[in-house]
Amino acid sequence: MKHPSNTATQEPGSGARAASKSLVLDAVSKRYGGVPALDALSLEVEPGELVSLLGPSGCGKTTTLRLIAGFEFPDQGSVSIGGRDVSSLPPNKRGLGMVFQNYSLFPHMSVGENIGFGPRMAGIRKPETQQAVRRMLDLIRMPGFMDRRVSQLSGGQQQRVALARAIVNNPSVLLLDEPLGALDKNLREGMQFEIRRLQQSLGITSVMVTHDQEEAMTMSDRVVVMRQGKILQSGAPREVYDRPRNRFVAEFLGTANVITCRIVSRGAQTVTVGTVCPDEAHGASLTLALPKNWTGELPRTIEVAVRPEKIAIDAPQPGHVQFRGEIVQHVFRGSQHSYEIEVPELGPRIYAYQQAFSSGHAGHARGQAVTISFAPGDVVALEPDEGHELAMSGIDAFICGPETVATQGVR
Amino acid sequence: MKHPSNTATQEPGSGARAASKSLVLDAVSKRYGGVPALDALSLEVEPGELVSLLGPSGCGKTTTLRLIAGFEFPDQGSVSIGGRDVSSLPPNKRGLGMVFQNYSLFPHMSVGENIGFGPRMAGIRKPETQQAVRRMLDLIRMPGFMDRRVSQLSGGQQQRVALARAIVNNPSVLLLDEPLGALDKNLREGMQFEIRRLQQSLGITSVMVTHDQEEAMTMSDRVVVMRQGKILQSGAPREVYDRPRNRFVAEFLGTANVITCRIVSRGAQTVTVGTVCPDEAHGASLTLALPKNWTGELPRTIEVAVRPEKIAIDAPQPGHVQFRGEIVQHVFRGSQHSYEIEVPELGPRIYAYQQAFSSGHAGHARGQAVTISFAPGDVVALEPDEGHELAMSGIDAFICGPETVATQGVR
Amino acid sequence: APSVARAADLTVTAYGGAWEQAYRKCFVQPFEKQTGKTVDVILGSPMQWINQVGANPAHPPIDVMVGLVDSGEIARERGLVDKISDAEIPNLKQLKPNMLGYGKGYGFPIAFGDFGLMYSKKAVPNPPQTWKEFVDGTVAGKWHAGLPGISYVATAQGVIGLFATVYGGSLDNVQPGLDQVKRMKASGNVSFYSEPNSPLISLRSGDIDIAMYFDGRAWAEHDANNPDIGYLNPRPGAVAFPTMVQKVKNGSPLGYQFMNVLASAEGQSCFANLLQYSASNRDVKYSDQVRSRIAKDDDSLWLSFDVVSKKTPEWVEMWNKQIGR
Amino acid sequence: MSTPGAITSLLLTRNGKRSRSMRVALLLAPAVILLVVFFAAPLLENAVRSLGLDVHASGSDGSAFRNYEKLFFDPYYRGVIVETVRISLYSTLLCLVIGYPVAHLMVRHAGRFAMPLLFMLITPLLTSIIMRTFGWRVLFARHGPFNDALMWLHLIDRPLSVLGGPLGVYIGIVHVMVPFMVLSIIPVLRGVDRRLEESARILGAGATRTFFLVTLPLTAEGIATGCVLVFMLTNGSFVTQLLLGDGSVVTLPLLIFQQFSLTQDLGFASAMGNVLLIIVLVCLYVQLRLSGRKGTSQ
Amino acid sequence: MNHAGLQNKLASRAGLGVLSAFTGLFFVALIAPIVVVVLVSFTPGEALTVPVTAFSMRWYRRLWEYQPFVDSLITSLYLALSSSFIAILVAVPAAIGIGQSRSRVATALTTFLLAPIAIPALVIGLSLLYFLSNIGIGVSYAALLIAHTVVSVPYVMRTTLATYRNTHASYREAASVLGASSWQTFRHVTLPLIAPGIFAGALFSILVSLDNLGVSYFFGTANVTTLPVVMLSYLQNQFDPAIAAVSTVQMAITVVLLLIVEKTYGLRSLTTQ
Ligand SMILES: Nc1ncnc2c1ncn2[C@@H]1O[C@H](COP(=O)(O)OP(=O)(O)OP(=O)(O)O)[C@@H](O)[C@H]1O
Ligand SMILES: Nc1ncnc2c1ncn2[C@@H]1O[C@H](COP(=O)(O)OP(=O)(O)OP(=O)(O)O)[C@@H](O)[C@H]1O
Ligand SMILES: NCCCCNCCCN
Ligand SMILES: [Mg+2]
Ligand SMILES: [Mg+2]
Repeated sequence: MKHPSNTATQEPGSGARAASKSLVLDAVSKRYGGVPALDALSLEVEPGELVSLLGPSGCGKTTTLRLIAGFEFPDQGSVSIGGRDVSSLPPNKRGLGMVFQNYSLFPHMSVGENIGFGPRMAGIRKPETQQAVRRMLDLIRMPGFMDRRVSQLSGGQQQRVALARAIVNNPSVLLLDEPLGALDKNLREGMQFEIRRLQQSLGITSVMVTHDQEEAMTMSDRVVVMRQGKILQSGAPREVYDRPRNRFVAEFLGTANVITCRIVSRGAQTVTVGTVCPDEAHGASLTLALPKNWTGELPRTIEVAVRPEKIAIDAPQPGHVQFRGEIVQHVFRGSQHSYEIEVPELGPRIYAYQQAFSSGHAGHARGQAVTISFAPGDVVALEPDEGHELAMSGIDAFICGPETVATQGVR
Repeated sequence: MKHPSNTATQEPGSGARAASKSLVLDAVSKRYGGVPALDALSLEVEPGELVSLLGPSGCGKTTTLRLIAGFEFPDQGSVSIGGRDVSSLPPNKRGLGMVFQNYSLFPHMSVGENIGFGPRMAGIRKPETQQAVRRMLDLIRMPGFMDRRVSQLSGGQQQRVALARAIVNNPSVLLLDEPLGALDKNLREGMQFEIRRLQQSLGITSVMVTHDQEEAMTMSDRVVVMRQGKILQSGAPREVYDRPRNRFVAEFLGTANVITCRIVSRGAQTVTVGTVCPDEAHGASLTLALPKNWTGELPRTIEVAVRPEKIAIDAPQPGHVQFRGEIVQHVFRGSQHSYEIEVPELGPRIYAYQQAFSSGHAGHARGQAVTISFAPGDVVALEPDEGHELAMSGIDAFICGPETVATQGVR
Repeated sequence: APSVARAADLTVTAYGGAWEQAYRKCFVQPFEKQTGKTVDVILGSPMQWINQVGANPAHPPIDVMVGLVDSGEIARERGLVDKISDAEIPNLKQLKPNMLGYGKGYGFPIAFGDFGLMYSKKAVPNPPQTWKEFVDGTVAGKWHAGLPGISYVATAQGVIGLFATVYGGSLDNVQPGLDQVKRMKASGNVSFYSEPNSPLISLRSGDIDIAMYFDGRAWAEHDANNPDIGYLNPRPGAVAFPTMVQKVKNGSPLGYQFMNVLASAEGQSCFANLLQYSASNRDVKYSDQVRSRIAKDDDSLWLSFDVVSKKTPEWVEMWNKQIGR
Repeated sequence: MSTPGAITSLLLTRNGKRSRSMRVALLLAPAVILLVVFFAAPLLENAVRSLGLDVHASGSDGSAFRNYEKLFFDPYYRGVIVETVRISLYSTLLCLVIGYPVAHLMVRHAGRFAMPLLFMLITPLLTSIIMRTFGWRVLFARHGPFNDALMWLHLIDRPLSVLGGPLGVYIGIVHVMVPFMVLSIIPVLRGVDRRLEESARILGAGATRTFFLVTLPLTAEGIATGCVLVFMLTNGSFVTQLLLGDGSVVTLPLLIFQQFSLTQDLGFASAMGNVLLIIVLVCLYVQLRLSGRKGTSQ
Repeated sequence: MNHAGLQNKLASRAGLGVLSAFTGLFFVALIAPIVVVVLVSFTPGEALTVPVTAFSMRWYRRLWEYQPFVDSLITSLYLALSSSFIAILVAVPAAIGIGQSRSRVATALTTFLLAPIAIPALVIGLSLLYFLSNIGIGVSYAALLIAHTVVSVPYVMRTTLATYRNTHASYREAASVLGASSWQTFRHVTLPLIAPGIFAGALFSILVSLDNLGVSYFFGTANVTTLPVVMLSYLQNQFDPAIAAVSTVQMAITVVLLLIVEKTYGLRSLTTQ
């Protein structure tokens, strides 16, 4: 069973490039009462791909989905599905599927009626609809639930019925707006698996919104990080995680130690930085790849990021930079230990994760002196952020030295 | 500033042991219309301790909190706070603080009036109340917010005001019912830190309910895993995580590879098991500590658990048991790689985590042949479960072989 | 138990508005001046008062009650009112005997209005001179007529009685009368009204051209708003509707003294001239204009209201069944 | 704590052993006692009176059940009962059909105009029925604004007589009742999750089918509330029928009024009052059953 | 961009246009008769005629001069306010009781407490007249008050119950954990939160009371008579714009009341069940 999007009739005037994509947003803009919600946003989704939209509240994720669905119409730009411009079609003419955070199952219909709603609207006759519903129930492994009332389902079951309802009509694109937001963690992880399995086996092009970064990375072929109606960075999860463009992306996708460094010199593709504040005398120096879009004059300082799990404790390797520090906090998080380390050469605090390899090992104690080290290749030079700050009230910011999102539990 | 619970008057009849505890639930039972919600549950909380209640939906977490708060009264058993039996006192006579999942800030009052409500009810005069409110606002780092309307606050700010309101009266016990459930992930992690900081610096005895296992482990001095109105296991997060009593606890607190093993022989404190199905001919054998409560006859098989992060891939160490397998799935989760490995000697699938040490390392590829190994000390023998199953519909169960909760994203 | 704290020495009842003001001016104030007693006036409607008395027969909240003949009959039958005679009310001797007879010894009328035809002089230049002409003209569509509906308190029974009498029936056989009402209704040229102001509005707006209506109020409307209005009593006469007064049983004996004022020539002269109704006292002096307008005793049709009162439930049912829907 | 404080705390306290039902009983007591004494008891007395056993009323001759015999076996009165229910039913449906779109617009599109509209909505409740009737008479007069406008537009060539018949009655009833309908639907409609409608849209339902298959069923609760209210209120009213129907519409309350004002047959009036009560109770019961069934299944 | 998108927008606009036109027409029809009454009250002439060509306060002066109008208007307002106040006293606890109850009996009682609006006012009035007279209350202000309170209870009960059910129990629980006694919880938390519902119900009951002829009909005394009774009696013999003027004054008073409620509590609650 393959998604049918590529077989859709192609209209004259839509570019050949668009035809090979399942979904193309071409510079769409949307304002609400003068306030921009989306700002010339362009996005292309390959057939069968699952793309996740990530970003802080209000950045336009839901608006993007609603434009694709046809609940809103773009002020500028166009939306094409399967090479066909659908900008002016109402939602019921676009052949999509959608799952909402609260599932939005029709409370006055049974499970079977919910799943059968789409075929019924499409004018499919009753016996065939019944058959399709039964096939879907098998697919989501709830074969006996045809006549159950929606209110008699658990959260996870509701979620699966919502999914079945969304895909029963073989939609060309499946939209998911925080589909798992209402589930608790254990169930949520099970459902991530379930959705991904169905999405892949049926090859449905999908766009998903989620608040959970790990969920986005786990499930998606591609993550798109948005802010204020624009796309900041888009790419495979690992690529975006390992090479965040700027501090915002680095901190939004996981935890990052962001260190402000003095710029020592600049090469063609590289920049050499000193790891301590310019007003101090010592510290290591590193040569890093310049951020891609880096143009113009060099500033006095630059921010670099190192992920906590890239930092080794008391296990220096050749070629790695090393610093001495002291453990100030240790939190056990199950599969990992999380340490907060004071490293004078870098500034007050550095976060480091260590896999909880052995239940026999107690972890490093508070107050213990340690050597931390990381590979220069794991340090990423960040583009300066255009004046935006992650809204993290209550967390002190240092002008110079590492700043980390306080995603750590503390003992 | 220390919590005042130990200075409370002690009533005759309550044991001396209870007096040294901040909170004691003594065999409390509660039924709703004949259906038991709590079943002779006993719990003791030390002064200044933060205890988290964990468990599946409907296991009685909220009921426990409501009994402590005095919203419900136990059918049997008693509740003591600071050594004083409060079982029959109404909530307003118990001197507690409470934070609700939806904050429940009074919508018709300003931030200042919300925080000042407790002191006002206690008959504190206006100037002192004002002062206390201001102190609280400083504590939660929202100094200018006195006259703000509650509706003008963000979720995180509401959460902090709710916390301030709950602790302004120096409660002897602070109750938190999913205090962070309504926040999104980034904010949630920031608030975990904030709550823990306040709780520790003020030394407030606290009982928290959360659905998020990692949150419970990160924030708590002790986690209590409940099921069906009973406590299954209670202890420091690491202790419960590393030494889960049974399969339910193992799987509820993180991911576990649960392997059914044949029992080969039994010692005084130990049991020797074979790691393959009894009907197969080969496999390793291990000698493990017997579960504490293990009494009576030996069954034919026993379940053992190994955590995914304890399993090394292609890095055997002396003394570890080794198996050959093949990578069937690889998921990048940010700070960790997660692998699904087919290990014929153990059964179809084993999950293993590997820290994403270096962005240069691509991880093990699908199809790659690997050797997995783990220390015998990291294998835990589990008590047989009393007929309970984790409700994980949609996940196939194998009679023999490893079974894991499908908490893995899948590519 | 004493149910009402009486503020005044005597409590009487009245219709509101101009009626009340005339009543106070012509009867209440002279009485108060004469006796030095105080009088309270309750505004409302007869059935309200009858039930208020009926609910508290031992301690009635009212001493003297006004009403219509049929409501007066009900009060009498329920035993709520006292017998009267010229011993307590000397002025009864001045009342016209036929009118005094209406009270059956339990009250008397102070004035009566005729229920004739009010019409637009423009729309109906040649108004019908007999009831039969009226009926035929209505059926023929010469005009659009307003008739009181059964629910218009006070007059419906009179209308039934009138047409029964005119068309050869009697109070015991009203079917011939009802048949004529049915006939008119079937022509589609009739609107039934349920409260006394709608014919005035309808006449002004042209929705009707002619209506069965009270003489006094027709003239009042003519003088105040609508000079186009004409009024006449068709032959063989318009039904007279007297306003009855009765002394409530167990009410204050002062009531007799008040009723004596009600029966007086001076009081009734004042009242009849203000409201343009015909009075019951034979010595009443009318102004010239009023005299020319009010009914002569012999162009009025006097129905036996004691019979009417007994027949009312039956008639109401007949009307409801035959004309109501 | 003041005395009212003490009393209230007695009533409201969640103290240990005092059961919830005890507290509920105490809270309900004043209202229930008030209505038992001053509503149920007088009506019961009324019911007795309607059986002709009473001493106050006149005309209580004949069999005790004479009044009910007449009401249930005389085809005319049976017809009136049917007419009463029919008027209430049609008025309710009219209010629904007219009120629903209004509620829809107020909830979904009115924005800051919602409050002024709400004010306008309750204006019919602010004036007395007599004056409202006068207003209608002026507006619908043969040469009134309504007919003039239609004539001017050449939609009609002879004035329509709108009032004085069933049409007038329906206009009058809908005028006062529709606010109750709208005010009952608004909160429920406001509570409808828009995403349910969007789900239907994306599953291929057009705007119309979305409305009928999703929005309408989801507002059933508000519709039921509004309908019961309008039905009950209409069922008990007569002044509009009297003043705007000019005798063309006869309902039980109107006959009751006749008994008061013309015949003083209070026994018959009471009997009709009881029949009305029964009709209303049956309707309430049906509604409770319907919503109750939904309640248990949710 | 997309011409068709515009078309589609226009199509949905057209739907909205039809709906708006319908609603506009609805509101015009709704207030038209009332506007007529207000206009007529300012006529300088004797008759209630439309169109009104000149403006005069004549009939408002007449109002002032005809004592029964003023007296009965005051009585009616006083009665409406005091009966809804008493209704609040009994109906609010009842609503809270029902709101807290999980039993069927309470549900049945809800029906009972709503019943008075289903019985013709005349029936209630007459039944109460005989009943009250039997127990010695007779015709009096007390009787009027009782009768109007009986009819007010359902309105207050219904809106209060709805608001109470909409306010989360955790507010009350939060207050009691913070040391508030039951009374303090009620006074500082429950009451402010359900106040809009109480006011909405009270407002309905006041409006209904002001125009409730049937219930008032039997209880008027010389000193205590309500406006509808006086108006009806007045209309039997006289029909002049004073009637329109008194209606307008009554309306103005209620509108002012409404505005006060709106300013103090907001009328959103009117739309809350
Ligand atoms: N119907 C609307 N009217 C006015 N503004 C709106 C509307 N819908 C969205 N917005 C605004 O547009 C911006 C983008 O909103 P959107 O809902 O797309 O954000 P989001 O990324 O989905 O946020 P969240 O994570 O909170 O769901 C926000 O500033 C929001 O306030
Ligand atoms: N007021 C009540 N009436 C009847 N049953 C109740 C009530 N409150 C709780 N229960 C039942 O008692 C059991 C325990 O409920 P409780 O709310 O304590 O669970 P929980 O652990 O807090 O669950 P969750 O994680 O879903 O919040 C459940 O079976 C629940 O259905
Ligand atoms: N006394 C003359 C008759 C008065 C008629 N008035 C009409 C009142 C109708 N209830
Ligand atoms: Mg969103
Ligand atoms: Mg809970």
